Amino acid sequence: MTFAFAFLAVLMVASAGVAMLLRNLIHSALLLVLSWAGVAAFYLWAGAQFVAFAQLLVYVGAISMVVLFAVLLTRRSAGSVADVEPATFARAAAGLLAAGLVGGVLGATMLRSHFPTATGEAPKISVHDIGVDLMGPQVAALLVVGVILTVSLIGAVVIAATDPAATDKEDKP
Amino acid sequence: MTAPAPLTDSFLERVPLLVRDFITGWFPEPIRWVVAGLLAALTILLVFATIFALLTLLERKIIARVQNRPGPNRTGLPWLPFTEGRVFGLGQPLADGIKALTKEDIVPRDADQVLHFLAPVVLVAFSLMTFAVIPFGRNLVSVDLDAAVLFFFAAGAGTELAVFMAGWSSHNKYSLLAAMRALAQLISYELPLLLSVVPVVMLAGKLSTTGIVAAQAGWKFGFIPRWFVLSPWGAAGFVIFFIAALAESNRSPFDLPEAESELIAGHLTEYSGFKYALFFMAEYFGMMALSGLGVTLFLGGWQAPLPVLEVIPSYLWFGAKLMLLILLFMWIRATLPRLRMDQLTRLAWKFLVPLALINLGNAAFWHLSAAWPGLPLQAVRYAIGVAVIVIPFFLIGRRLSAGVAPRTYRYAP
Amino acid sequence: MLGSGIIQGLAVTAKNLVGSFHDPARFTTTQYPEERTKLPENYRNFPFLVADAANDPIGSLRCVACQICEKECPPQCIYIEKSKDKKPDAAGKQQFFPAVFDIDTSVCMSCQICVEVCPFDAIKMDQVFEIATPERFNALLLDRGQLAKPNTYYQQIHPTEAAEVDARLAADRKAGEEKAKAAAAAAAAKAAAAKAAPAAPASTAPSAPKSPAVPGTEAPKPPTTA
Amino acid sequence: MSMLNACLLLSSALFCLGLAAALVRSNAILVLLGIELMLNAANLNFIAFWRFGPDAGHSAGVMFVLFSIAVAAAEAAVGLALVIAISRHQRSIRLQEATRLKG
Amino acid sequence: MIESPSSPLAPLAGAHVRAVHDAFHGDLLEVSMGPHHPSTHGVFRMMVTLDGETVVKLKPVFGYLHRNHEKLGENTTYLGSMPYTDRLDYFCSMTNNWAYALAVEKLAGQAVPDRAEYLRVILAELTRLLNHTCLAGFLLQDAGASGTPLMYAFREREKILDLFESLSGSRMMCNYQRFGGCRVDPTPAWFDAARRVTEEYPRFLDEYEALITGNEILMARTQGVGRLSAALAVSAGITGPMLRACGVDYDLRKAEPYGFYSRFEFRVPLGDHGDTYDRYMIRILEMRESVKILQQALRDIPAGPIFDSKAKIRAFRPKAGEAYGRIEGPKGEIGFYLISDGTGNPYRYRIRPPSFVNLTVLEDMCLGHTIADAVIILGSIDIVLGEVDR
Repeated sequence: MTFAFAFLAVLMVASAGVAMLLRNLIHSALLLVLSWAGVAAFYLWAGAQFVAFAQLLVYVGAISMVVLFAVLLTRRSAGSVADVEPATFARAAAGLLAAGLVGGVLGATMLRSHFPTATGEAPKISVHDIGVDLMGPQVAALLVVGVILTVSLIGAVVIAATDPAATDKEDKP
Repeated sequence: MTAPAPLTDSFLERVPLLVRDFITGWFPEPIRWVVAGLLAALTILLVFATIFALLTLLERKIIARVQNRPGPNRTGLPWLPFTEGRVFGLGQPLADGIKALTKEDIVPRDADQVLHFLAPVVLVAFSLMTFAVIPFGRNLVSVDLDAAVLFFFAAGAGTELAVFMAGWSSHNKYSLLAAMRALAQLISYELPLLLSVVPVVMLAGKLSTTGIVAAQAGWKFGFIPRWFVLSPWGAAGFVIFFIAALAESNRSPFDLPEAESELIAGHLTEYSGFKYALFFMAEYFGMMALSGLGVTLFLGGWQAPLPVLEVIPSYLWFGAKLMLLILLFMWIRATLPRLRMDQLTRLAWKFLVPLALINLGNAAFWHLSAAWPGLPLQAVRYAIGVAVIVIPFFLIGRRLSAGVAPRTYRYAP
Repeated sequence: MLGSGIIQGLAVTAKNLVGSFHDPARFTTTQYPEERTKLPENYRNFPFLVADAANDPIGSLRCVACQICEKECPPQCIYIEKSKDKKPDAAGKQQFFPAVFDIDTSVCMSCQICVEVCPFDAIKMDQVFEIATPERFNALLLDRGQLAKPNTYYQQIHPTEAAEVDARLAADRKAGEEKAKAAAAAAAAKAAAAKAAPAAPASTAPSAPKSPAVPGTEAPKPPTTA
Repeated sequence: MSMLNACLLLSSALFCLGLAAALVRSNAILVLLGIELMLNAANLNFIAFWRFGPDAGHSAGVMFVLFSIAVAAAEAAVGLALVIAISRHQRSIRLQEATRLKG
Repeated sequence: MIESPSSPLAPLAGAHVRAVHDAFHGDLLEVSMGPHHPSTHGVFRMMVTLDGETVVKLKPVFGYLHRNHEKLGENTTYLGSMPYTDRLDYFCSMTNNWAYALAVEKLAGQAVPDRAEYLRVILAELTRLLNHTCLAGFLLQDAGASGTPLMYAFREREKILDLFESLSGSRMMCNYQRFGGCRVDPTPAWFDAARRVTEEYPRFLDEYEALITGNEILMARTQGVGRLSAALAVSAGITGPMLRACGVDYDLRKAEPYGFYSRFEFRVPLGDHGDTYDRYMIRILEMRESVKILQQALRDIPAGPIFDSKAKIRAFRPKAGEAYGRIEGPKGEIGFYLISDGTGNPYRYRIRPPSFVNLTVLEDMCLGHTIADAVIILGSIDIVLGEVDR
């Protein structure tokens, strides 16, 4: 149990960390996909099956695709498909400092605080329960999310397609 | 997969489970479930790898016959008696396998070595994972997940990534174009595929594959099976599902990523030897998995079409239906030319998605009108169900094929 | 209706799938090496040299090394060396013969022009097509010995054409013989006359089997007639 | 250290990585990916609390993650559409160069 | 960023090029399609510059199969060039032979017997069937139809090739026509076989059309793709079905009847759009007309000699002068231009190859279409590299 968690944790952090360091954009994206898959595995480990599959479907199946597509569409030349120039030193230092500070604060908090934890069985939640919940108490949220999704999708298409000079680009999702 | 076989089933039905219980019986209780799981995985791997090998031959034979050729018929199995060493070219898969294994594995110098290696591995792994949730028979499902359909698509998502990895890592312009095509195609067809499955989930009220098969059990009037494909929305959903499945598994007429006449072999251009064979295998696995899902969702899974035919064990029924779908795949491949990229995406977004959405409403109507009393009303219900999907088909179809029509020609005076 | 054309196409392929199992008009494959289609009589491949005697092909070649084919051959794949001496041909007349006659079949394009220009019916087209060889250099360079094949073989592969050629040659020979006979008779008569009137020069016997084709005057022989 | 704390630590580590990426990298796509990673880290917390928290098993955690994933998908779509639009206009996706809102 | 197209016909296609040029924003991908590419019909190379999948520039490169044919012709006897003409467009050796024979006969003032003229028409129309059938198959293969239409086309082509083989001795390198007639007189059995093939051909065409002509995918792939305007076609010297698909009524068999074509009833189909679908359909319709010509010719063929007895085979030396013989080959106008200086070899030997001339508008047709379209546009031009490169 703990071992599985440790393994997943190392996988997630390592792949995300390496992804952020790499210069090759495609490698970064693929490593991040691995990290997201690790998150899905964590959900599975925690017993949230439905969420895990949803995470896989959305992140590995959809978002990664869109990201890779964007990488290919915005590449500058065939030769340097995916290389990004490194950040300047000042920028890197500032960014890392900020992130380090946030991390320090968060980590210290986590280590110091003692949350009351539940003991006993892992909670079970079936697809049926989720369905009932979505259609019952959470129906308003579901509707809002639906509207947001629709609007953002239409917006994305409009943003990506309304290029003054673009003629007949491929239909983009 | 660890539940004991119910004794009510016939002996043939229980054979696989009995074998499993026999083997797991050798192991101590605590690790039996592990052994059972491994056994299931191994069985799937062996069975489907064998089917894959035979399918490659079958496909070549069928396409050859469609083209009025005999197809591969030289390579036999030399140790088979009375065949003069050549029986229907049955040794061809074996010979192909040996060839693929012994061929030099060429990796282009500028290729992304790691991704180039990982792509086929990831592809086969993910396409094999999808088999886990398909119920091959009455009691034959490796993992009876609550959210099995979701799992299927989640695992299938990985294969798209692998195709992209292959195309991109090869460092070849054709492969890069193929990678772009693969991405656009897979994104476009994921949606109609999912949307065509949603009505099934809606009417069965379950995401679990076994539950969906169970929802199709029984016979109307004692002989018409209650398979979803026999209802108007089910038939439409099945057709949409099938078209999207053709695209998802990169089969003709949607084989744009590997379009031989344009991109040579697309993302496979720089693959050789065993890695190429893995891609090939994954393509067939993908095809079989999607066909299996289609059988499960629309064609009643492992259920027999008639009550009297239930003597035949369920896994054979599943196999027969699977073969039927795969033959359909092959038949279509032997007939149709390829679409162009923009037409491919247009077909998905402007035709399949709207139809799938309409079909969703159709399924809802079907569900709500289930209680209409009397045969005449049921007939009306059926007619409405058909009309709701056929009329939009005509309207959208006419818009889709606007400007494209057979022509008449004039002759010089 | 959208899709009707596709369904029609599927019907056609299904018909062909079924048809290939029972309809020989659809399923036309022959399983070459085991099964072979009969070659048409006119089929041509590479040239061979016709020899009159089956037991001594090289010795009885019709070829008189006139080298017309060598000159006319478009890809120039024929190489001939004329003999120094003469020897009698089938009709008994003294002729040159090819000391070397090579055809490079890796260059030859089977155009049949050598056959058409030959005034002696000495070179004809063969029907052996399985001449592939792993040897890269000299195996496809056929020499006199490999090229020489008896007339009986020619009769076998191109029966109509060979019959015609034989008839023509026989007629020519007969005409030649008659001419010779007549010439001999004339000579005898002349000799007799010469005896009567001596000191007349004895004419040599006229060439017996004069070739039928005088260059440029005769139509190409149609190998088959309707 | 309880399991919950471990999960929270993990999530904060991921969050910081995402934050660092978003701040340090100049490539728009990578920044977007960093933000996605931060979202994921937050989601991880919800599941951690759902699993190990004091009120374990309450469906709110799972629900929230589901909604969050849906919104993340929308966010990615819009974000990447913006990236593509920017790249079309400026022929670059370096954020330093994307200084104008007007096309 | 892209130079104006090097084609001299640029002004005509200029607007299109500019539109594409303006639309062009992303980076270009230059792909070298060929010389070893499955769908360039031989060793042909297209340097394609792509924006996404759209062709913004296409530079055809050929000459990989150059065999010095015309120079060889000047150093070979008149007859010696005949087998080389087989190898120009190896689908149409019979018509190539005829065009060359026609040129030499004009040069030498050689008459041809009636039976031979009929035979030439029969063989030319059989060649047209063969060529168009294969083209339809190849075009569909380029469109991605996993070989089925191609195999059907080859099945039928085989029947015609069998006819050629039993007549001339070779399936493709027929070398059949001679100056002053033909080489071999067909037997009655051959005529029976030819009649049978002719009779069965419409049935095959029906089946083929059922298979593919009404196919929505094919129509979507080809209609409106690779449009060629009549003006551009005429100014570029396009001939054959490709020209007639643009709606220009120009068929040498009607415009300048050679041989005995004026004796036959047939029609010339014309297209209105000049796109790939028209080019495909025009060929299908031409095949139906060819069948009609064949039926008439096989019915009317007279008995008699097939070779003018006054013609020379050896020592053929036409008087000094020049001649241009041209016929309507399956791919377009194939012509031979000869100058004789009275010796056994021509002084100048020049070919007007339809494949080569028709290929010149490739870029103009492909611009603005996708790479997949470029492949089928190339397929619809119907080139044979043996003739393009010579």
